[in-house]
Amino acid sequence: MENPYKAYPVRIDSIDVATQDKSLRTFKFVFLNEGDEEKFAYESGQFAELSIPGKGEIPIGIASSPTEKGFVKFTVFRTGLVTNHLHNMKVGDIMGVRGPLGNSYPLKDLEGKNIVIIGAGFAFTTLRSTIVYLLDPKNRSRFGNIDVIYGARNPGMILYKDELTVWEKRDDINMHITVDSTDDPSWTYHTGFVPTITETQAPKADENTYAIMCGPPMMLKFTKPVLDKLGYSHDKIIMSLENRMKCGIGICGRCNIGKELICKDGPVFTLEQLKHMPEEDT
Amino acid sequence: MGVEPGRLQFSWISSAESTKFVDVVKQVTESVKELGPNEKFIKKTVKVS
Amino acid sequence: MNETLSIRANIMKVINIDKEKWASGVESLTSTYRLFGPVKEDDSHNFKELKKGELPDLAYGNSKLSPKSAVFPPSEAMFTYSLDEKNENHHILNDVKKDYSPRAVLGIRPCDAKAVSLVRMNFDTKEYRDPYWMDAFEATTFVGLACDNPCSTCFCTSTGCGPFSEEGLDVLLVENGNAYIAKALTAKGEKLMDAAGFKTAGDDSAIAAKKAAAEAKITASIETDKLSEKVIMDLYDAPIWDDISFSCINCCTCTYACPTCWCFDIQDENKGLSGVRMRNWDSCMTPLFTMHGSGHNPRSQKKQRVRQRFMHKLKYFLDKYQKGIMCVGCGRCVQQCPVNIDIRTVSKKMNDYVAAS
Amino acid sequence: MDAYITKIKEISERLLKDGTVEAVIGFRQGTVPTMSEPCMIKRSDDVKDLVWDSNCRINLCNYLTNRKEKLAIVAKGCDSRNIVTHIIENKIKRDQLFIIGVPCKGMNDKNTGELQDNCGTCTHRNPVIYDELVGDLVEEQTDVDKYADVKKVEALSSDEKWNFFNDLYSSCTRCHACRNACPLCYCPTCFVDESKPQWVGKADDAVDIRTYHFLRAYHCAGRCTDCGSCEAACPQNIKVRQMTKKLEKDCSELYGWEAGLTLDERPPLDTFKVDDREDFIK
Repeated sequence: MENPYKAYPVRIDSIDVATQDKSLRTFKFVFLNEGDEEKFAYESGQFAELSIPGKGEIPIGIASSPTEKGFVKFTVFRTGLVTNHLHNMKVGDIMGVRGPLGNSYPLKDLEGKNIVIIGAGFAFTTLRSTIVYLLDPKNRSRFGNIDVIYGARNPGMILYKDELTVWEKRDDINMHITVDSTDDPSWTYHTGFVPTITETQAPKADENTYAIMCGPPMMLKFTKPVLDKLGYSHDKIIMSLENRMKCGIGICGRCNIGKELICKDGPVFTLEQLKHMPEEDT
Repeated sequence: MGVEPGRLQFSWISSAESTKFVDVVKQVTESVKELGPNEKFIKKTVKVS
Repeated sequence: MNETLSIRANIMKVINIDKEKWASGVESLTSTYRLFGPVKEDDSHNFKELKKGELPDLAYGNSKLSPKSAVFPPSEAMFTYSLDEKNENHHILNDVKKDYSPRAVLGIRPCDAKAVSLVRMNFDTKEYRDPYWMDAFEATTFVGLACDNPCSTCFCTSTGCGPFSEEGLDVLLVENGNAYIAKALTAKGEKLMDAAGFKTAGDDSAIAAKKAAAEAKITASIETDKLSEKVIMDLYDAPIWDDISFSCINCCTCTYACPTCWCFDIQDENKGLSGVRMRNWDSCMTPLFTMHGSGHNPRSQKKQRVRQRFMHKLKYFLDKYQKGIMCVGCGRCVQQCPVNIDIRTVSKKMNDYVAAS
Repeated sequence: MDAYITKIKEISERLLKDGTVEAVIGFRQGTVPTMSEPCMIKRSDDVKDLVWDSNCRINLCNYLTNRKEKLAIVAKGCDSRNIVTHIIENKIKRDQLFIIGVPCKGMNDKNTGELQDNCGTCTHRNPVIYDELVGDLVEEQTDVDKYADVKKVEALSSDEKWNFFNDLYSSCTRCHACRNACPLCYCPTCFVDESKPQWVGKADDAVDIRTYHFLRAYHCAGRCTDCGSCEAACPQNIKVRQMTKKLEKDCSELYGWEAGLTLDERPPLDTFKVDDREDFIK
């Protein structure tokens, strides 16, 4: 059995500044060793530890989709020691990727269902992975209606703009893009917070409709009652959590909340499950 | 604590006293060189099992 | 349980070890085993790797720190790496060569051995096997020493363990006058007895009475009987935590001394252009444990951290594995806590708590 | 001691009943023979839980840091000196506090049951600041050599000193009980916990352990009252006062200073006086 703490060596293939304020960059990695990409078989919603020897590791959601081959992609917010270092790295630099880790969005179980994807800020990464997966020609027909509500602080902070534009034009996905506020007169999409937009744009709940949510705590907090109001039952609201993690494999103990280990038993939980877990912040 | 006395020195130098600064630095450098390399408080590669 | 018993019944062998032959037996072990055992330092004992010719000091109550370090050192190297871009393999993790040759922990107390088997559930899961802990564990033969004189803070009999408990042991030694009665409980244990040259068949009929006598000496207990029926969120929200946590100074004494605490941190440390990725014991008592990179800390308050520790030991673990609480009743935290926070008191408060309906 | 506790209970009950304070910080019965547990009593009905015995060795001033409510606190001589320091350093306000002063003849060592080492040489057994005393003042010790052990260490050569402290800290597990039991160690983030950048290595490396101990001691220089909480808290029975006492001695010899005796003067290391000694400056 392989050492689960050992990262696959990768090379940085491209770095794209993802937002106007340069706080987010998208890194595309290619695996150095043949066969590692196959071993790193992942599903949307999973994460990986980006491992920079000499600096440490950080858990980051996988932004690329399993349908995209030849690379793996992460969008990283500059915040701590490791991410700051990563933001200063160059194309061609060598580092490691360890994973895939955690569970994924239960897309297999959602076949035949309508899905509304609600995301905000830089938590959109694994949702991007999900959308790309769902829209793949081989997959699209297996799912019902797809709605996407995505909010950012302002137009400059929107991730994956080019892709959003393309998706916007398609007729097999309903995009509802919003910003908190903008003084850009040419902004043609929604203005307002995600919960507000969800209230007016999200489809009404029915037996066949599921919501997938990922975003900052405030957005989650205020969107939950909106979904309640729309009639979504809690087993149909799927959420992704984050916590401080180190090992990513449920052993080091720090991400323990209730009887779950966020890194292994999660990060994806239904709201129904979360009701039985302490919200440590309180 | 076990660090040799000569390795620590306090001096009072005004920003205008450039020559004194140079002299003090020279003198401290000399005296530290005389003591040789510091074996204490120098962390070699971290010792872990 | 039944399954374990039957395996034991097949292997179990009783051997008589004359105390006069103990030293030479231990000596013979050194050719095949790295030996760990209790060593007296100042006024307390701790488990250390024994030097050539050194005998474990078996005249002891229990060690100050638990013997978990024999398989889970406070600091342990995981990988090395080079940061020198001239080096072909720079920024790539290299395995660290480790000595997983057979080792034996001599004189471990039954509570600490049971703790090892509890902790194993964390390091050996169906999805992942922790190579460092498991390789060390598999290399180790645990030779236990039954407790004839438990401490006043011992409460092992109420944690599903006991002074003569065999769980997690390969050999159980019972002191009997000038001899040890040795029960070889596993194939590993038999092998070690062979290697030591301990072959004289023995008689374990004296054990039952000694066991009963030792158990009778344990008067302390922990109340846990109603914990499994409690609802996590009720206990979590119970108004008991302010009082429980008030005195806590958030040091790591309880977690470091505890044989069932396993949390660790992963750190890279560099010297020049090379470095080591290692793991170090960590503790849920420190704010850093849960501090996010953003500076946000979901458990920034002392009360939250104290609650986490006791909830994890007494409720989350119980619910997750259905194998009892994550405590073997060794009493170290009770003895060593600088402010006398007592897990037995806490457990009682949790056990007695009834949520207002 | 019986008279003391009767009085402590009486005062506490009165203060809680008449609303002078919201809570009383004192000790309650421990669960092992050599321990008493610091506690906070909020209801007058619970005053009965308070105890006073020779195991009340932990410095209760530690529990005052940054508290906002009106509090009563049971204080021995050393506790009261730390309360003075706390007031000077703006960690608590004098008018928030009702100090129940306890003249003290020393606490017992938790391991040996004999008088604690620092109590044996204590020259401030009576509270230096209080609102009410629980008994008559006790006679102060005058004929004690406080620094006999420090002088022994001072007489060693550099190498011997180095080895002395190596041995002293050899069993340290870095649990930080000494720091956390110390009323002076209230930094929001201790230098050993700094992660951006990291100041001290995290392994059980002797150099890192020593760095922690000596830097902590320096941070307490001129503030330490030799209350012995650090040593009483150490689960490994390390004589951590060997380092702090040396600095206490230096402050006494260089500045004639004893910490926590007056509210009117700041510790020598955070003030400047024209007659400060400067013969160590070349």
